[in-house]
Amino acid sequence: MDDVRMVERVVDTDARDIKFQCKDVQVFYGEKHAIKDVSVDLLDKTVTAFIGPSGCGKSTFLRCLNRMNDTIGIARVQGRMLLDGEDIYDRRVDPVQLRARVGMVFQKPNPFPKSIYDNVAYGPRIHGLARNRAELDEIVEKALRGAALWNEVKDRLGETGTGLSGGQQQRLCIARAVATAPEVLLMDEPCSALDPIATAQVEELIDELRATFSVVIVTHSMQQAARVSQKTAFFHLGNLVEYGDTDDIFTRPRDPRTESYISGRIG
Amino acid sequence: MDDVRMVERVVDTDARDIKFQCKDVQVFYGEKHAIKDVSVDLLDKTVTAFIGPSGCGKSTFLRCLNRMNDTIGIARVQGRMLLDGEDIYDRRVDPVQLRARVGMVFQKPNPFPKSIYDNVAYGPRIHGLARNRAELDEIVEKALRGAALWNEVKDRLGETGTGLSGGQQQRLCIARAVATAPEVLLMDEPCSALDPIATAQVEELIDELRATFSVVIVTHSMQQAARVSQKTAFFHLGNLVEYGDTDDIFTRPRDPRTESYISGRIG
Amino acid sequence: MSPFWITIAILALAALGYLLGRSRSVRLAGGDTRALHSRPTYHGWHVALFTALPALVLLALARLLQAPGWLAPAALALGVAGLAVALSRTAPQFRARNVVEQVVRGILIVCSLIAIATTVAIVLSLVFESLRFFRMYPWQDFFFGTEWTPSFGGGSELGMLPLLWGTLYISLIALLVAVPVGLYAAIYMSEYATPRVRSVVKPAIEVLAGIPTIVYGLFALVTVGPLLRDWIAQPLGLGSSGSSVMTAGLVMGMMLIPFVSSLSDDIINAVPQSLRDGSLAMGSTHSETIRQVVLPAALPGIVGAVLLAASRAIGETMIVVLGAGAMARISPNPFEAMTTITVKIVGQLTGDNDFASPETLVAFALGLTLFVMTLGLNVLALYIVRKYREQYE
Amino acid sequence: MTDVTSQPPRPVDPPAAPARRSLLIEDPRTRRRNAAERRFRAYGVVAIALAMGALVFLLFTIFRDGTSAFFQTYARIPIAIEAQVVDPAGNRDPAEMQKVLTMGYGKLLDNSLAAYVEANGIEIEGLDDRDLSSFFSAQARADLRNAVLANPELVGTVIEAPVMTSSRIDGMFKGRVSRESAAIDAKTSVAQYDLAMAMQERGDLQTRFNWDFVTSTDSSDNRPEAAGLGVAILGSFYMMLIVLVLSLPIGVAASIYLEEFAPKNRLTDLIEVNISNLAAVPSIVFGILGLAVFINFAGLPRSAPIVGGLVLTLMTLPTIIISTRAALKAVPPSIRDAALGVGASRMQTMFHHVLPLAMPGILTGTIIGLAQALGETAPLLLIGMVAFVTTYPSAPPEGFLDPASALPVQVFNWTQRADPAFFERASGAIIVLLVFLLAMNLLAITLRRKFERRW
Amino acid sequence: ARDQIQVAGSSTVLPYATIVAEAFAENMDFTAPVVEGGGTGAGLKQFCAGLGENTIDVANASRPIKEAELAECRANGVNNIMEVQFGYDGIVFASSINGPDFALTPQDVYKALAAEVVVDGKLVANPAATWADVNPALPAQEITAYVPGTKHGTREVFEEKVMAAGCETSGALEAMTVLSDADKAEEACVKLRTDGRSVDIDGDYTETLARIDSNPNGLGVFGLSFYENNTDKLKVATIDGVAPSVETVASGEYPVSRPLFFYVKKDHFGEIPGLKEFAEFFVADAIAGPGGPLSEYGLVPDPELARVQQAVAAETVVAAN
Ligand SMILES: Nc1ncnc2c1ncn2[C@@H]1O[C@H](COP(=O)(O)OP(=O)(O)OP(=O)(O)O)[C@@H](O)[C@H]1O
Ligand SMILES: Nc1ncnc2c1ncn2[C@@H]1O[C@H](COP(=O)(O)OP(=O)(O)OP(=O)(O)O)[C@@H](O)[C@H]1O
Ligand SMILES: [Mg+2]
Ligand SMILES: [Mg+2]
Ligand SMILES: O=P([O-])([O-])[O-]
Repeated sequence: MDDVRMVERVVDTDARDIKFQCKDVQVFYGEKHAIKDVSVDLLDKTVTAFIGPSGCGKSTFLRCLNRMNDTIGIARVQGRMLLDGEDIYDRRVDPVQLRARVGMVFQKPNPFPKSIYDNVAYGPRIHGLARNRAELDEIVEKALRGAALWNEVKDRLGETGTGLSGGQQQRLCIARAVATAPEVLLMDEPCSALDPIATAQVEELIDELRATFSVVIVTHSMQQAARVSQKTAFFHLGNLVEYGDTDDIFTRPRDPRTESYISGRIG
Repeated sequence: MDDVRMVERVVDTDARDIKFQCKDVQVFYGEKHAIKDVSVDLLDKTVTAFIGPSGCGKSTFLRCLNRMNDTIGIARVQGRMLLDGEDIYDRRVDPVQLRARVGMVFQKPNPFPKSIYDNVAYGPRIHGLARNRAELDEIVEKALRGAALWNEVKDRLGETGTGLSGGQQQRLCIARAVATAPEVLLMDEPCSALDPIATAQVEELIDELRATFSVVIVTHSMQQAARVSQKTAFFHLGNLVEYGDTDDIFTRPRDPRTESYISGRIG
Repeated sequence: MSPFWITIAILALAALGYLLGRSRSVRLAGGDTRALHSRPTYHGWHVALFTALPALVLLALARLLQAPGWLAPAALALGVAGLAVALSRTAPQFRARNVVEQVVRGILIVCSLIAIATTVAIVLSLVFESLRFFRMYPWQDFFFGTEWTPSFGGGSELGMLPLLWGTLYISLIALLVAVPVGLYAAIYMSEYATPRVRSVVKPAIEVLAGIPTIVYGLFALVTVGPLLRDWIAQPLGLGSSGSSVMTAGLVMGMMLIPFVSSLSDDIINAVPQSLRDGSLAMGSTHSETIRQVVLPAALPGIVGAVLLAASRAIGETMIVVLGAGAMARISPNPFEAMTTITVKIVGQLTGDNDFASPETLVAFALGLTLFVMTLGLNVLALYIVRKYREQYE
Repeated sequence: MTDVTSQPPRPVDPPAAPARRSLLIEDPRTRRRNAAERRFRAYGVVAIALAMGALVFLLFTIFRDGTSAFFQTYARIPIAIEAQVVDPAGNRDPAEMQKVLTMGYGKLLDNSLAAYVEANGIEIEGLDDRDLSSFFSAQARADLRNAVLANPELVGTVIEAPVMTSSRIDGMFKGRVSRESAAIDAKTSVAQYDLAMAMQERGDLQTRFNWDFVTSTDSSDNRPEAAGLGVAILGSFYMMLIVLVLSLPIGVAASIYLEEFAPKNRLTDLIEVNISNLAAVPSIVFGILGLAVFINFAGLPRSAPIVGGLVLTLMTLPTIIISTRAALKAVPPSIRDAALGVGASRMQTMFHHVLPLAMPGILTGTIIGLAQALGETAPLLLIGMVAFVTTYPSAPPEGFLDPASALPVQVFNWTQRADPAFFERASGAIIVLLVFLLAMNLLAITLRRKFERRW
Repeated sequence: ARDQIQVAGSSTVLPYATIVAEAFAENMDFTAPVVEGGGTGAGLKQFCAGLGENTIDVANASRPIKEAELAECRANGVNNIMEVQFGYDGIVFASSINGPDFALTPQDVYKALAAEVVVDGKLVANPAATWADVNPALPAQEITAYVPGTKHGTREVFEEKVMAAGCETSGALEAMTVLSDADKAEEACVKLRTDGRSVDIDGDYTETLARIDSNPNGLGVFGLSFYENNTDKLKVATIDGVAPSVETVASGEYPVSRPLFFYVKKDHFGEIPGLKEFAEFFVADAIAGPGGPLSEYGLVPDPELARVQQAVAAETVVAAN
C-alpha cells in the first residue's frame, strides 16, 4: 500500500504556533511495524482529533507524544518529534519533565488504588502546584468539577478510586490529568464510557482547555470529533492518511480511505 | 425521591417467554445503596438495553444477573432473580453453572495474559464444547469472526491478548464470551472502544444472537440502544425509572427523568 | 571522638542541611514554590545527601584501611564542605530532583552490587583452599568417586557422588512435601479463606520458618524416624534404619512450607481481580480459574518461592544430621540413611581434623562445587520463567 | 482489520439452542467439575491442616519440654558463715578473703545442710557427705562468696537466704528424676532424693518462677541450674537490629534497581541468577566469608554481634531480594503508566505507588528472612558466636563489638551438654526464641495487613 | 584493646574449659574469658592464623598438635606456643540401661564392626549380624553401633585403641598382611562397615544418646564424663573386664583413653590481661587436681600435674625443630 504523505499537504497554520512537530515517526512493537512514517504538526491552542479504525495505531502514536512508549519494553520509536522546537527524544530530555508538560488520559481508566482525593491531588503534589492544603483542595475541586465528577464524589473523596463505576473512573482519570495543568493534554477516548450529559461536560472542558493549551483526543465518534476538534488526523493501518481542518476532513475528504471511513459512519 | 415502580407497567410479553424475572432487587456496597428496589422482567430472544447516566447502577445490576457481584467482598444483593423461573440466588444454585448459561462482557476489557487463541478457546475448553482440536479451531474462528476481529488477528493467534489495542481487546472479550455459547449474554458497553464499522459488526452479531438467546446490553449511545434493542430500561440513581419497548421509551417516555435524559441526547 | 559519634554528627549535619536547603530554595523562589524546578524537599535532600555521603564514605574508608585518626575529623570537615557547596548550588532552576534521583540511583546500584560483591567474595574465599585441596587430592577421584570415607591417618576416599546423591534425594523429597502443601495452602489462603482466617493462618505458618532447625532435627530423630521405621520401612522390608532420607526429607519439607506458602500467597493476591472476574464470568469454577488464569500469571513469583525453598533445602544441615544420619552412600532406597554435601562441609570444617589436610580442605571444594551446581539450577529456572511467564495487563 | 476494503465478515451461524436445563440440577459435566473444585479446595484445607498440625505438634513438644526451665527449686535453710572457712587469716581483709576460692565455700553449705538435717531430726539411711555436698548448686557457692566479699560483716553470722539446689534435686520436682532413676544415677542417690522430699514436706524446698533463666548468663557444665539466657538474648537482639537495619533497605534497594531501573541485559541476568544462587549457598559458607572478610580482613573482633549481624545480613539479603522482586513484578503496569502519565519520575512512581503495593511481599520476605537469620547457627560457628560468654555486652554501639552469644547458638550449645537438665533449658530457650520471633514479626505482620489490597 | 581471653577448639575439652573460665572469672579480677568449641582442627586453625587481638589466645585440643599445623603456625609468626596437657578423657561403650550387659574386648568390637574380615583366608564383607555371632558370650542382640563420625577426635582414638588393637589381637592383621601389603592391611583394620550396622554420628554425644533412646539395640561410644552424667540412662560395657572410671583410666587399667591439651600463645602474655594467670589457674590443684571441679565433672586428672604446673610457670614453649 503506498503511503499518503501528509507533509506537503499540511494546512496553513493560521498564525497559530506549531506545538508538536513530528517527522517520519516510525514505531515498532518488536517486529510489528505499528506506525509507519507519520509526519504531522500539531498546533498550539487547538484540539486535534485522531480518528481511525480500531488497531490502526492511534494510541501508539499518542503515547509517543509524551514518551509513554518508553515503558513498553519491545516498543521502538524512530523519527523526530519536536515540542516547541525541541526534540523530545533527545538524550538530554528528561521524560519526567516532558510528561509534566504533556499530560495523558489512558484508554483504559487506571485510577490509583488510593482515595479519590489523593488520585487527583497526586500530580499537583509532586509538581508543587499548591502552596498549602487549601489551594490543593481548590485544585482538586476544580479538576473534579471540570471532569463533571464533583457532584457524584464530593461526599466520598476519601473512598478509594477503584471502587467507582467505569464512567466515574474515566472521569477521575481526566480530572487527575487536568489537575496537573499540562500544556498539552493527550486523551485516549476520554468519553468512551460516559453518558451523553457527562460527555457534553467533558467536551465543554476540552473547549475551555483549548484557550490555553493544546489537546489531542482520540475518538471513535465522528460527531465528537466534529464537535470538539479544529484539526483531524485520520489513521489507517499505521499510516497517517489525511490531516487537516476538521471541517475539510468531514466534508471534503481527499483520500478515498478517509471518505469511506467517514461515510460508513454509524454512531 | 419517590421511586417509580416498574412492576405494574411491565409491557406485554408478546408471547415471548420471560427469561429473567427480577423482584425487588437491592444491592449495597457496604453502606452505599447502589440498586434500589428494582423489579424487571427480561425476555427471551430479545435484546434489552440498559441506559442511564454514569454511576447509576447499570453495571451493578448487570453483574447481579450472573452473580458476578459474589466476587466483590462488600457487595450484598437482596431480592429475587429468577432465571427460567429458578431463583439464581437459591442456595442450591451453582454459580458456575449459572455463569455458563449467562455470559458476560465486562466494561473494562480484561483479556487473559495468554495467547489470543487460548483466550477464546478458554471457555469452550472448560465446558467441553469441542471434541477435538479441529472443532475448537472452528469455534475460535467463528467467535473471532463474529466479534469482527478475525481479519486483524488471524496471523497472530499465538501472540498474547494483552498486546492488542484497546478496541481489539474489547472485541477479544466479546469473542471470548460468545465462544462459550451462553443462553443469556450480558454486555457492558461492548462497543465503547470500537470504531463505527466494528460497532456495526458487533451490533450485527448481537442481532444474530437474538435469534436464539437473550442479550442484555449496557450502552451510553442512545442510537445504539435504539438500533439493537427491543426493550430498554432506564436507570437513574439506582432506581429503574422506566422499562418498556425501546420505541416507546425513545418516542413517548412516561417519566420526566427519562425524557430529560433522552432529550439531552448528544453523542 | 569515636566513629560512632562522628557518624551521628554527620547525620545531624545532614539533617540541618536538609532544612537549610529546603528553606533556601523556598526563599530564592520568593515564597512561591511553583517557581522552582524541583520541590523544596528535593532541594533539602540534595543538600543532605551532599553533606552526608562523601563524609560517610570517607569515614568508612578510614575505618576499613585503619587509617590514622585525623581522617575522622577530616570527614566532618568534608561534610561541612559538602553542605556549603550544595547550598550554594541551590537555585530556583537547579534540577535538584534529577540530582537527588541520580544519587539515589547510584545508591540503588551500589546496593545491588553488594550481591555481586558477596558472590565474588564467596568464590574467592572458596577457590584458594579448593585449589590447595586439588593439589593434594586428584580431582577425578573427587568428582567421580563413589566412596566417601575420610579418615584421620590419610588415605581417605573423598568422592563427592554419594553426597551429591544424598543432597538431591533429600531436597527432592523435601520439595515434594513443601511445594504441594505450600502451594495449596497459599491458594487456599488467598483465594478461599476469609480474611480473618488468612490473617491468623498465614503468620502461624510463618512460625514454622522460625523454629530453630535443631527442633526439627530432634523431631525427626525422636518422632518421625522411629515412626517411619516401625510402620513403613520394616513392614515393607526396606531396612531398619531410624534415620533415613525420607525422615529428613519429610521434616525438612515441613520447615519449608512457609517459604512456598507465604511468598506465593502474596503473589497470588497481587493478580488483578479483573482476571479472575473474566474467567469466572465464562462459567469456570474457582479452581479452574486458579489453575488456568491466576497461577500462570503468578508464575514468576511462585517459581521464585520454590527456588528459595529448594535453596534452603540444599543448605540445611541440622535436620539432615539428625534425621538422615551421616552415612555417605548411593542407594535408591529412601529408608536408608544418607547425608548431604552441606552436612559434610560443616562436619569437615568444624571437626578435629588437621586443618591443612585434604580431609578439611575438601569442605571448600564441596562448597565450590555446590555453588557452581546451584548456579546451573538457577540459570535453568530463569530460562523456564522467561519462557512461560504470562505478563498481565 | 476492520477495513472497508476487506470483505464483510461471514455471518455467524446461530448456535443451536441447547436443551433447557434447570439451574438446580447439576448436569453431569458440572458435577464432575464441581467435584474437582471440591477436591481442589479440600487439598487446600488439607495443606493448611497439615501445616498447622505440624506447627501445633512442634509447639506442643517445645512447651512440654521447655516450660519447666522457667522454674527452679530453692532451699531455705540457715547458713552459718564460719569464720575459719571464709577468713582463715582472721583479719577480715578483703584481699586475704579473696584467696578463698568458690570451691572453698562449699564447705559452708555442706556444714549448714548437715546441721539442718540434724536440727530437724531427719533420719535418712545412707546419707553421706557426697549427697550433702552435691545437694546445692555450685552456683550457690559463688553467690555466697560474692555476698560475703561484698559484705564482710556477714562473717560469723547465720544467714537465711534462698539457696539454689543442684539440677538433680531440681529435677526431682519436675519429674525428671525419680526415686528409681536416682538409685542408678551417679550424680545423685536415693538418700538425696529422700532428703529432698523430706525438706519439701517441711516447706524448706520451693520451686518457683525463675527470672534468672531469662536474665542471667550462661554457666558451665557443672551448674546447669544456673544457666540463663541474658547474654544470648542481648546478642540476638543486637544482631537482629543490625540485620533489620541493613538487609531490609539494601535488599529493597537492590530489588528496585534490578527490577525497575537496570537495563535488561546479560549483566542484570547474571546478577539475578547470582542472587538466587546466593540463597542456595549453605549458611556455613557465609561463615567462611565472614571470617575471611570481616574478621581477618576488616579486623573486627571475634564473637561480636556486629560480625554476626553482617554475616546474617548477607545471608538474609537473597531472601528479601527474591521476594521483593517477585512482589514488584506483580504490580500491574497500568499503575506505573498512570503515575508516569501525570509526570511522576520513575523514582516517584516507584516510591509513591509501586513500593506500597509491593509492601506485603516485601514484608513477607523480611519476616521469613529474619526468622531464618534469628534461628541460624552454622555461620556463627566460624565467627566465634558459638561461645561461652559470661559477661553482658554493653549498650550499643560499643556493645556491637563486645563478645556475645545468640539464642540459637545457646540452644545448640545446651543440647550438646551432658547433663540432662540442659536439655530442658534448651527447650526453654527455644520458647524464648519463639517469643522473640513473634515479637519481631508482630510489627511486620500488622504492617503487612495494612498494605494488603486487591486491584 | 581486647581485655578478655579468647579460647577455642576441641568440643571434648570445651566443658572443662568453661568450668575453668567460670571459676576464673569468679575468683580473679579479670574479665571472663570467652570460650568457643568448634573442634580441635578448627580451633588450631584459628590459633595458627597469626598473632594479635583478632586471633585467639588459647586453643583446646583433644590430640597433640600436628607437624603440619605447627608449620602453619610458624609460617604465620606464631612461634612461642605452650603445650599444656591437663588430664585424660576416657572413652566408653554404653548401651541402653534396659538392655543386657556387655563385656567387650577390642577383638569383639573389631569383629563386629570391621568392614571386611578374613574368613578362610579371604577378605569378605563382615557377615556378623548379632553380637553373639562375634562372641557367643555376648548377648544375641542385633549389632547396631553408634560411632563418632570422622570429624571427631574420639573416632581416631577408637580406631587406634579398639579397632587396630582388636585387629591385631584377633590375628586379622596378619592374615590381611598376607593378602596385601602392611599399610593396606592397617588401613583395612580400621575401616568400619557401611551396611548400616555401624552408624557414624556427626553430631554430639547427646545425639548418640538420643539414637540409643530411639533404638534400644544400639551400642554407643561416649566420653567418660558424658556417661557419668547419664548413668540413669546408660549401661556401660567393660573392656577386657575393666569397668571405666576416673580411677581405672588414671591407673591405665582401662585401655581406651586419650590425653587432653590446651595450647597458649606466649606472645600474648602481657598483651591480653590474665592470660598467664588463666593457664596457671587451669592446671592448679584446686581446679584440675583430684576432687576439683574438673574431676567432679569427669576429667581424669593427670597424675603428673605438678610437672605440668611447673612447665606453665616457667612458660616452656614447644621446641622449634
Ligand atoms: N466495588 C464498588 N465498591 C463501592 N462502590 C461501588 C463499587 N462499584 C460501584 N460502586 C458504586 O455504585 C454505583 C453504581 O455503580 P455502577 O458501576 O453500577 O455504575 P454504572 O451505571 O455502571 O456506571 P458507568 O456507566 O459509569 O459504568 C456508583 O456510584 C459506584 O460509585
Ligand atoms: N504492547 C503491544 N505489543 C504488541 N503489539 C501492540 C501493543 N500495543 C499495540 N499493539 C499493536 O499495535 C497496533 C496499534 O495499536 P494501538 O493500540 O495503537 O491501536 P489503536 O488505534 O489505539 O486502536 P483502538 O482504537 O482499538 O484502541 C495494533 O495492531 C496492536 O495490536
Ligand atoms: Mg487505542
Ligand atoms: Mg458501568
Ligand atoms: O572436638 P573434639 O574434642 O572431638 O576434638
